[in-house]
Amino acid sequence: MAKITASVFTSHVPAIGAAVDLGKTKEPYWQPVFKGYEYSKQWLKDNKPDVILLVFNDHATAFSLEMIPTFAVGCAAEFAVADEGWGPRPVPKVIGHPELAAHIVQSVIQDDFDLTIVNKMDVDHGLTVPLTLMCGQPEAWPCPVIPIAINVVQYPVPSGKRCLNLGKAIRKAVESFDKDLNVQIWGTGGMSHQLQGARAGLINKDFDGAFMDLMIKDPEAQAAVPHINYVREAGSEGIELVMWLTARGAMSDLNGGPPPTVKHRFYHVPASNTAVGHLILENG
Amino acid sequence: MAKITASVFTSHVPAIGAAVDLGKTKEPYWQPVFKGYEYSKQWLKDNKPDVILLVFNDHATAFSLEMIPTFAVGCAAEFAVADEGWGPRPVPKVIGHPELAAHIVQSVIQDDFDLTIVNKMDVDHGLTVPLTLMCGQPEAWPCPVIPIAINVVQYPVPSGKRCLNLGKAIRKAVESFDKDLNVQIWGTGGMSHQLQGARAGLINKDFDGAFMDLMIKDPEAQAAVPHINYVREAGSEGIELVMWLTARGAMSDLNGGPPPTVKHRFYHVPASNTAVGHLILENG
Amino acid sequence: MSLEKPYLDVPGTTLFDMDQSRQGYWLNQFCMSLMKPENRERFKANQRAYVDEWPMTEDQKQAVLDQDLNKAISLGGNIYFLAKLGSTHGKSFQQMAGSMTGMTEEEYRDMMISGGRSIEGNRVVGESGDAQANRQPQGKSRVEGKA
Amino acid sequence: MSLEKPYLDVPGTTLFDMDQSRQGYWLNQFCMSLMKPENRERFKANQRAYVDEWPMTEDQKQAVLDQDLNKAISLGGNIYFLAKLGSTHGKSFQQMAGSMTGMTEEEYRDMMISGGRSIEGNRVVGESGDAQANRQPQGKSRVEGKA
Ligand SMILES: [Fe+3]
Ligand SMILES: [Fe+3]
Repeated sequence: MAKITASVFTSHVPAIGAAVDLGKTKEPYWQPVFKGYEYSKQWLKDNKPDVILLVFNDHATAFSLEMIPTFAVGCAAEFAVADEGWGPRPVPKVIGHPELAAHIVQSVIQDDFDLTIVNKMDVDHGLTVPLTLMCGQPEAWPCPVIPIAINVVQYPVPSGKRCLNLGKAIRKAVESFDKDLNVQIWGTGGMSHQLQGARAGLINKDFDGAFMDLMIKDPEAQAAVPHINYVREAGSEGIELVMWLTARGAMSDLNGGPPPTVKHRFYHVPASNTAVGHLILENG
Repeated sequence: MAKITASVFTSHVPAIGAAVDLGKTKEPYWQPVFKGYEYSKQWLKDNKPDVILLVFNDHATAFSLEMIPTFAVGCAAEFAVADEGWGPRPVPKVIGHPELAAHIVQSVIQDDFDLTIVNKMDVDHGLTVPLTLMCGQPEAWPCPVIPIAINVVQYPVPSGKRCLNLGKAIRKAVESFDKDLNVQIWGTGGMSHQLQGARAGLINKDFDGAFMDLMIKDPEAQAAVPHINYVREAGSEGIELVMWLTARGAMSDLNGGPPPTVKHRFYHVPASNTAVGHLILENG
Repeated sequence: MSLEKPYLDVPGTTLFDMDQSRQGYWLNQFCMSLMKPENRERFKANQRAYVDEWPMTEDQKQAVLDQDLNKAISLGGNIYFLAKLGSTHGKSFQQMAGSMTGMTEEEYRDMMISGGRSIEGNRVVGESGDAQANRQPQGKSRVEGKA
Repeated sequence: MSLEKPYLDVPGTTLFDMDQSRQGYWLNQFCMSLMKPENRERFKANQRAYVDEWPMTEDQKQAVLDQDLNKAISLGGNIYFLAKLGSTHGKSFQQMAGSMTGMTEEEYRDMMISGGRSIEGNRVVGESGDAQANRQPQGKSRVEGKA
């Protein structure tokens, strides 16, 4: 039986990817960011998963305005690294897990989530930067990855509650898969940031701290927070944080298990326009 | 306030479109089919809607295997008639209703349906054949149409219950739109048919009749029927009938109103490979 | 695989589930390419060369060249995609569906006019209806084959 | 329009809702085209000719040519689409974001290093924070403009 053993949460700022790709990680500006992930890289080596379910959002890369899925699950054998306008990042292509993805899709759609099945999707910084932060610069990513894309760009976006419940449905799906697999689920995006208008550069450390506290102790309470609070308090692009709820919803304690163990917590300002937040939770 | 006043249900067999386009409607094979829609054409003239919400499925036309949305709502200003391999049908292009579509999308996504927003979609026989059956061959379709596409091609497909509940959410959305609009919702596809394998040509009149009875009297009961029953009893392509439930779910009686009035009921075998079924219900 | 498949006991029927779809991905995407008139022309001008542009298996390519829809479906094809192949060859949906039964076009059309294929004996594998494996192919071709 | 918009009172902020998206459809789709290297080259070689290939309004085209992101957003653009325009011109996300405030690149970068823009006074239109309309543009350009 497959099992979700841990969840990882992290910002996916594109400038972090660029800093690694251009060899700037030792610069004073970037050092504190990467120091915050040193523990995490070792942890991932010690807790190597068989598959990662990576919850992220596409940033007008694979999905133009022609078709905007609320929830999309990547079922392909592989996913190319996107050219976001600077040329593709020099990182390995992403290998999928079509069997588990198909199983999740079948289970979760029958559980009343109206997924879009995706077989072709170039993946952008939303997916590759978390892999870089957690794995460094390997020849190949350590395991297959199933991309789970959530729309947080075109309003209306799904509610925090819906994102949390998607996580619960994913957990149920994984646990009914008949092969033994150690599965991690990663939730990415955020923390507070705004990339537009006169309010660009907004950072709200108090909001971010309270969010991380609730993500650990009471994600159901955080899931009840409406969109407008994220926009007002954490910036127009801070809405990405709802994606953390999907990963959190897949943890055992929301399905009758014991509370998770906090293995790591990190927060830093800034990376480019953004506050960087990071958590690792293991199922108890 | 906008209001859903009636629902129309009909098969959307491509050969029916071809019969009209090629001037074969008076042939003995086709006469009985078109006779069944004579009442309907007059009824539509007498009950001209401001907008039609047209529930249909794409038949590997706008959606390849690259991306398969469970529920997609067309929000564009217009939709081109697709070339399905024989060249586009000689029918008017479809004019959308972007304002109402946007409103429906916003309301229904916030009601926990994970729609895909679609701004570019060539529409195939699933959408144009019902318009032809109900309107004949006009220069322009009588009103704007919002295409609502449901995946019934790639399994897993949504359950009948989920399709019915989508209809309920759509009704709620329409009734909260602030302009006075007379809205009809059409559910298309079916009846029993199978287009593949040694069982091609299957027709099950008893199933179709019972289905139409329940569509009138007890759609909640029909919504509880699992997919396998449709496949086994009504043929592999008979699964299209779940789309009737979305239109039916938008009628008043499922939201506390009086039962609908049956204005018309028609059934005929065959059109090409398929049983043709047709209902018109008005809200009481 | 671990998908539940309650539909495997329906005779003469293949559901286009995620496993079929994965197997037939390029076969179906090849069919989609035939929605463009210029591709239909190129395909008809040299079918072998055109199918060789696609990463299909040799079996899938052969099923395309033979217009063997049953074979194509067994290899992951879906009828709505395969319909693009049929229409490129000028076939109607009725001709395509009929071709999968072994019946002649006339036999199949007559069956439909008489009310279609009966559901009796065709619900579950092992019953005695005309869609069961032991009664294929159907129509005259069977009688002649046996004669 | 009848969409509920509880976010209209957030200062200096435009949410990419369905109305914005409809208005900015071709502007954003134009930006998407810049994801292909060959289109970036064509655009840079003759910007006016390239934007004229798209059914944008003249205002939208001018905002593109001026790289005026605030204007582009007011006309339906979204920052993730507009980022393709910025990257075509070699701009980072930080340079793009900063350009919308009136601050110099250095001023904006320094603000971020010092912990970013404060939320205080910037939650609701009419408060007194630095993102409010009456305090634009920000940074030296404002001081100089007033001097
Ligand atoms: Fe992001
Ligand atoms: Fe159909």
